[in-house]
Amino acid sequence: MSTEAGSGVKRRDFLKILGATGATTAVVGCSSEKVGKLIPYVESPDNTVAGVSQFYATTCKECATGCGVLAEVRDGRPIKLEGNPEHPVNQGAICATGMSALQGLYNPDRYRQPMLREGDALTPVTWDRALEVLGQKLGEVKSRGGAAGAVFLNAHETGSFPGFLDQWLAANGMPAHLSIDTMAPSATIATNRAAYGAAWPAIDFKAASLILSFSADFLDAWGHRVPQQLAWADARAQLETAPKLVYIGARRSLTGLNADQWIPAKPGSEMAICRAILGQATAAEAATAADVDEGTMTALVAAVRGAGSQVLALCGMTTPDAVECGSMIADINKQNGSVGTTIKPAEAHVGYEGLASYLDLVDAVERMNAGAVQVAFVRNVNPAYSMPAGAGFAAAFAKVGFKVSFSSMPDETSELCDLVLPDNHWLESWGDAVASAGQRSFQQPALEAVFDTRSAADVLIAAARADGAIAASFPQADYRSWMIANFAGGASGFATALTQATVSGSPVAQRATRTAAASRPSPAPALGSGDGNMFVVVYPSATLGDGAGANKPWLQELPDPVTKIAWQSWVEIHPMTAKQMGVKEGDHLTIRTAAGEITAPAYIYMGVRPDTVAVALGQGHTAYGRFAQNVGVNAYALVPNGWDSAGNLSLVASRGTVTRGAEHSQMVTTEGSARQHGRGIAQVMMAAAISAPDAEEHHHDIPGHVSQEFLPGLKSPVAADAQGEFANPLANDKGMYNPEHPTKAEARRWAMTIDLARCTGCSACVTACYSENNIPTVGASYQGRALSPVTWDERPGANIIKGREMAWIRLERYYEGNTNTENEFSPDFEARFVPMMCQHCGNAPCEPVCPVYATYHSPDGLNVQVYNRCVGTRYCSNNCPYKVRYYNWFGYGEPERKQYAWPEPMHWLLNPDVTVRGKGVMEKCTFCVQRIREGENRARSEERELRADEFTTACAQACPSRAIVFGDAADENWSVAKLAYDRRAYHVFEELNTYTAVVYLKKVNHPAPAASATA
Amino acid sequence: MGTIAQPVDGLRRPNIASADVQLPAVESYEQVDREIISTLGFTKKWLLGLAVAVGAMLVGASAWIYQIYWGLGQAGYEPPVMWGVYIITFVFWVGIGHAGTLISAILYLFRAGFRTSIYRAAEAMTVFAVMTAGLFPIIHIGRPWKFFWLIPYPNWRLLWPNFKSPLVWDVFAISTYLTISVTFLFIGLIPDFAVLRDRETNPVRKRIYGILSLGWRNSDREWRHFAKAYLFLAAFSTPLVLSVHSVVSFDFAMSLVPGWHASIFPPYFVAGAIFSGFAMVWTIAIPMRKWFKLEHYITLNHLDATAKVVLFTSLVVGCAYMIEFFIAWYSGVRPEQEFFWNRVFGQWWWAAWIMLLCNMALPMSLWSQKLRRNPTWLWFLSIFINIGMWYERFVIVVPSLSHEFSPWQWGSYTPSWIDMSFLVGSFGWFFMWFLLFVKQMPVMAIMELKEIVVPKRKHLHDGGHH
Amino acid sequence: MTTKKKWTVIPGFLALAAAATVLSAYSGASSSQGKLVEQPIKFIHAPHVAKLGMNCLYCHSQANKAMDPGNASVATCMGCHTVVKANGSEEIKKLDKYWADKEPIPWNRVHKVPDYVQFPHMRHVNAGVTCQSCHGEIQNQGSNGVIDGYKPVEQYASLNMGWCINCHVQGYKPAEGARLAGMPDSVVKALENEPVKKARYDCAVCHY
Amino acid sequence: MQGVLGAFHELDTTVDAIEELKKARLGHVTVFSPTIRHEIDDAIDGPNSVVRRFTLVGGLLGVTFGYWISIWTGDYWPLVTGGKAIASWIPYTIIGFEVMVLVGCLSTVAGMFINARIPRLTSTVGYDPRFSGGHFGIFVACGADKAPQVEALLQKHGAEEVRRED
Repeated sequence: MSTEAGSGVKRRDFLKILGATGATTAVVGCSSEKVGKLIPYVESPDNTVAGVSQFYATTCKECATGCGVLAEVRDGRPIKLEGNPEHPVNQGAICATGMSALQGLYNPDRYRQPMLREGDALTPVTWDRALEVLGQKLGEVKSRGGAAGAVFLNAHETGSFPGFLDQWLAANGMPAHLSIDTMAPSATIATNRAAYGAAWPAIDFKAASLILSFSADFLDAWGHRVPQQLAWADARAQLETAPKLVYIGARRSLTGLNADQWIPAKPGSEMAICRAILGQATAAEAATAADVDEGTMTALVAAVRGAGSQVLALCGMTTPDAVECGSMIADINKQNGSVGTTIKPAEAHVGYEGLASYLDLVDAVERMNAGAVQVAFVRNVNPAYSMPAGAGFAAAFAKVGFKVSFSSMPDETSELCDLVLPDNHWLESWGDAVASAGQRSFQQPALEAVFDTRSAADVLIAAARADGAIAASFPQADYRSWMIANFAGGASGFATALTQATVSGSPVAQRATRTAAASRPSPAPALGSGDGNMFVVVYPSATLGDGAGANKPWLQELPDPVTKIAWQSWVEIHPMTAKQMGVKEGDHLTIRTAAGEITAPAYIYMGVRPDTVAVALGQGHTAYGRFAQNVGVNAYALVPNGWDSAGNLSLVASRGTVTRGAEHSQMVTTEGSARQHGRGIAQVMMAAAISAPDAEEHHHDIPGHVSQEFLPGLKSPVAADAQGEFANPLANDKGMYNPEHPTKAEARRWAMTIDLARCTGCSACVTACYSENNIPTVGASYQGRALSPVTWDERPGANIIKGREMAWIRLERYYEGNTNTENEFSPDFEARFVPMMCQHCGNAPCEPVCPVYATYHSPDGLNVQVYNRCVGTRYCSNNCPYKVRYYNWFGYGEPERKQYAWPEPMHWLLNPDVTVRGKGVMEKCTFCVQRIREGENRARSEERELRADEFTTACAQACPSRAIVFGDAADENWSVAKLAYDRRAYHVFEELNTYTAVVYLKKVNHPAPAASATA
Repeated sequence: MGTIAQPVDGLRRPNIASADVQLPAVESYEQVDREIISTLGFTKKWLLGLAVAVGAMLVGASAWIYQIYWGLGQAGYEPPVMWGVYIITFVFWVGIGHAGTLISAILYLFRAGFRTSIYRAAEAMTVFAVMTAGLFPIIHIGRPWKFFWLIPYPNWRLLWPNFKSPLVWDVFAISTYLTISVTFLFIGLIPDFAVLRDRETNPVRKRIYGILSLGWRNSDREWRHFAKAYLFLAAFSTPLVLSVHSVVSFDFAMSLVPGWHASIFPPYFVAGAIFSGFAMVWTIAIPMRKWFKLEHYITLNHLDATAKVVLFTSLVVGCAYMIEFFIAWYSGVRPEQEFFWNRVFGQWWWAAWIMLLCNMALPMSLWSQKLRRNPTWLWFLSIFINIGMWYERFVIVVPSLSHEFSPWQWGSYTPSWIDMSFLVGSFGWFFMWFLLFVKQMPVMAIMELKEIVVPKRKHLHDGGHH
Repeated sequence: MTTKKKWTVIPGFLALAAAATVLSAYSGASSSQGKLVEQPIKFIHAPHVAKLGMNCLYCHSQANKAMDPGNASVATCMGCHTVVKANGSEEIKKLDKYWADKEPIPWNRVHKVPDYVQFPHMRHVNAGVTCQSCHGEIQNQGSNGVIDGYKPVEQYASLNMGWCINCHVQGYKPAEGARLAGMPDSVVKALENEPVKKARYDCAVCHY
Repeated sequence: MQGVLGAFHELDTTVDAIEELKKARLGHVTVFSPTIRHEIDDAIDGPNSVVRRFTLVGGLLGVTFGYWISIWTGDYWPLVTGGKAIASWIPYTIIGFEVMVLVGCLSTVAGMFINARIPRLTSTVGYDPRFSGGHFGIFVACGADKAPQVEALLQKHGAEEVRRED
């Protein structure tokens, strides 16, 4: 071991960066003249080539879906998570939350070793000491007969661990654990069980022609997002025969914005609508109850009847009557005969099996409060944050004799515990998951533990083996051995299974059956009662969930797909209401319900009812690390401690008063203007026009010369034209721009198509890009600028307020229609999502203005940005009509700067193939040039040409809608070459003659399925 | 010439043609020497002024160190407004820097008599303004330590700048302009250095002036080549002056940003530059003529003549504003129309109206001869014009960038304290040089003043034939 | 006359200044070409390569398949040096110690391109560029032994961008590479008629 | 340099003296004046300045260099930007123009320096500090033989002072 090589690198780190490369992700401009170290292995591990990625198949544990992921591991550390293309659940797609798991893994605020409470504070201890304390306390509890009262709150998961945990608890004489998933749509699950006999029947969007979503946000956070989105996008890609979606709910969510029609029913009125559809009431009654247009309601009833078995009605409500309403929604499906067609109970997803209800948790809290709980365990569950204040968790928890946390982050709950035994991250652990019955996918560690943490399962085994009484039940030394011992194929079969996306089989241990809490009436007042003039809709955030994502800067920085707000809480309020109250965007609003109150800035949104305000969960942490703390407010404060008839927490449960506060905050938004101003950025065509080829000739209404020819657009930009007219007549040698040049680079034209008919605006591509391209997050409170020589802007998202976000790809969300929102409420507006990144123009306006050739056009059609040549004049950005160039205002990539975006050990997720940019240089989408080069290198090493669709960009790879296709447009074998000539294809700002390489396919609009005949 | 004896002062006078502005109160060569040289020499007030200027300059200098350490994020940039106060101030100072060479070169070619008294100060102002302006592109770039990459020089990377980039044109135009302005100033100073050398008693200063005078001895041979060289320098500088601000305007006009992409920019910028340059000449010359007791060198006739130039350029600039609006409307291009609406009646109305008021409305007062001959009014007007012209560049740079093609990326802009420190620093830097200049070198061209002073003659009737 | 001669100094000064600028620009002032780096073990290539004829890829085993050439693990060294002890050489004893301690050898890096340069070794090796084209006559390094006249590995090339580009634009001459690699004259002769191998000089080939 | 120096205070007498000296051909006449006076120029009737040739050559060299550097560097490492031609002569005109002005001006100055024989590092013969002030001077380079004649002529025209320089 070298004496100096360290420079602060601990031995653990050091071993991980063995291999010959050393850290290859330093910063532009720091050409180090110091002598670096070159440290080879002592013994080379098998199959490892330094500097070349290996991919480990594992299973994502960020939610209950159980997507297969591939961890890209470079020199011993995962640098990116990608969807496993062979996994049946997600087929290679992945969501933003899944990709951000890496930031949970490398989070600088994770517990770095066990912690033990001494006085008021948790202090670090060794594992030996921690296990000793655990054994001692467990012994005490058991000896006092307190085992039966123990409570174990475990984050809900599938696979073998829950069964293993119950075995362990049983061996200790403790009751089965509570499997908590606050994000699970529990009411839906309850009605599904009752109506279809399965917790989560498969949903077949393709088979449907009319979808009714009663607040079922299947594109936001409801259910199993990635497979749902894949299926939805495939169904919508049928264009003319695509299913139409009617969204019924008080707030238009991302799913609502993707709907063909929004029926803004009053919260709690859904049953009235169901009754009308089921023929139990008239449309007029429903319209009155729901406060919507009667004609619409009549049309809706007729449309549902007309669609027959192709109806798909989904319930996603969280109101106190959600279960009753859900069963009526199920009746719609049954009455139409669509069970088995669009809803397939036979192909159920089993991710939600075994969930504990909110009432179970309430019971546990009551027992704690009664002093009946001597020992409690929590693992990755955070009820101190994610339970309504009325439940009194914190006070009750304090009465528990000994509280053990297995959580890896210092969240609100583990901060209350006496002993913290930090669990490994799932990327550091063994495990498995079962998404659909009989399909088991494995989870294997992709790296050694980053910190001094241990897998909870291993700790439980160690604790059991230390206890003479039960040691015999745990013959295996660790959880992996236990899994192998219980695996049918034995050790060799297990090794093979690890390389596969899924194997057939079921969990090796089953959950213990647990008596659910007895049903009892909710103490909360009924919806619609109570004082207060506004309905308060609380919903889980599409990016942060109900708070678990808040410690990951990628998710904090990812703008909410609907409001485009990041690093902030907001209150959605209708423009009419805002006008009446004299509220401008950013003015603070205080919402007061019976349960509590919050104050957050107003976001004026025409997608909520005028009598409703909506707040997202997810922010307002008081612990949970530097990225989560002191950002926004916790909307659980508004939720009363109440439940529906199946014992599930009702988020949409109260009315409240909304008052305007004196303060004002600037919104941390990436939105400039939400209107296109007729500029043809997001274009649409009507579904009917697709089969009527001549109908849609006037696709542009932009002034200026418009060319519809794509051929020159894609093929012309470089050599031939550029060297033509005014070229130096002596320059016969066009160098690398000559198609005859030995490198043949000129023969290619990298291009991309984006199908807006598929895109839902979910923004997974954005996070994929952050992950692949080392894009710094800039919104953390420490990353602001100086407001004076002595004060700093410490607002979270301060840089984003200044428009300085760095997302190379962004989701522009434009509204169409409804221009008089301040004076009237109309649900008829349309949202169009456009992923916007560098268009790699053939005639790029950014290029000729650069004084130093830091940006230019490469022979294979890329608009190249050379970071180390850039001097930072920013002229290119000024001249970019698409505004897709991003500038390093601070040293986000420089570890010695305050604004460093990857505090240790977060920098381990940096992609070594991509230069980290220093301050003062411009950066932008590169079409993942590192992947192009890697593909070329691979092909060259294998002495072959590139194969069509051999690789793709990070955004296209992640996209759960399959909207993005990348490839060589000059080679007809690539998919993109066909798509670029689709009749829906267009270029953004074609009239500027930029000859972009990104081709958009127009969104396809359908007429409102339940259009009012009178309207 | 030489016989027109206009009274020195008086408010209402018959209009004097610019070419005929004379110095009736200056009677002999010795008087010129005496009075101009007497402006040199330190005074307490001057030291105080210098201290203020140096202090302001240090504010800017420390802001620069701070900004280089932290990054440009400390400035108020707010994408998509990627250019801000630095570029505005750059264009502002380049504009100021146009009056000097215009006066010394173009008016020389046009034989405008009123130029003689003011051209030295204006030329020095030009040099210092361009020196100030030249700093700003460096301040404004993200990696100022790589600035030399814009200069073509053989290097081991085998890399050259992109000569298609307007910024490289800028480098050439500004560096050429600075070089030529310094040369022009220095060439004009050579005979004056000889005067100072010959009048100076302090041996050290005498030695320094001796070196600076390059051994000039006023011989006929020297004068012959001097006159020719001066003529050609003037001939070259004339298109140079016009080209420099045209090139600066290309920074904007060559892009496709609505509000920038306009073919009227070169003449519009040149007129604006002359306009602002003359205003700055007033800002400097009006106090100077008073404090240095040079009212009989810079007479009201001089001010009147310059005021006419200001009035004319104000009309040109105003016309350009109107044409911009007209073309935006006439083009039918929606981004252009929406942008101009936003500029004048939307988000940026206040900046646009400051500009229109200061540059279009207030200078109309100069139709009145009374006001043209009122130094106090001219001085205040000059301040308004300076402000107005700074805002003109603000209106060009910021609103255009904030309201471009992609509505999703529309934004705003607020300068930060760092930006303002640089603005203050730039004035400090400029006045520091100017104050140092006025006490070391003659603020008026002694040799050229002597050209218009009627020389001593033995036989008076014999004068004036040439 | 002295007067006349003295002012001729000025153009002289100007010429000097110009020459200095050009020279400093071309000198590659920032290059560490010729740098000699001491190593924890005085490894010498000559006995391994020139004498025993070991292939470069024996130790730098990734050079033909990865960006990074790789370097021998201690185990690879010990593959031979368990047996080969070379009369109790001090250097081999050091190696033994590393192996016994299971510690990697912290070699000091000699050839390093900046972090914003992506240099794929395999592309060059597979294109037939000899190692010596960039690393000099590495096969003879340390031919004087480790005691007297020991010379550690030297940074042979400037590694300046111009140096890279020269080859990419002008092309690699196979005969020249072969000559540097110490191949027999007949081979060099035979290669002389081979066309030069040109590569892309697109910035984004190396900088991304 | 030997000669006779006369200092005058009036322009017309100086001009008369120059005219007569020229006719007399007593030696090379150098006139010093505080400023440019056409009367003196006319009297001397010297040759046209050759500075203009420096200007022309410098300007031509400059414009050539300006075009050449931009075309050559573009062609040396051809990188296409914005689909524009590698050798885009229209924008390169700006470079050509600026370099023309730069080199043209500098060579004009050089021409002036060379022809006017400045900078002079040695003290000047036949110069008097008054000549930068209010006096005109006439220096006639001549041997001791002709000096009295010159002195007489200068005094005749009203020179304030006449002295011999060795």
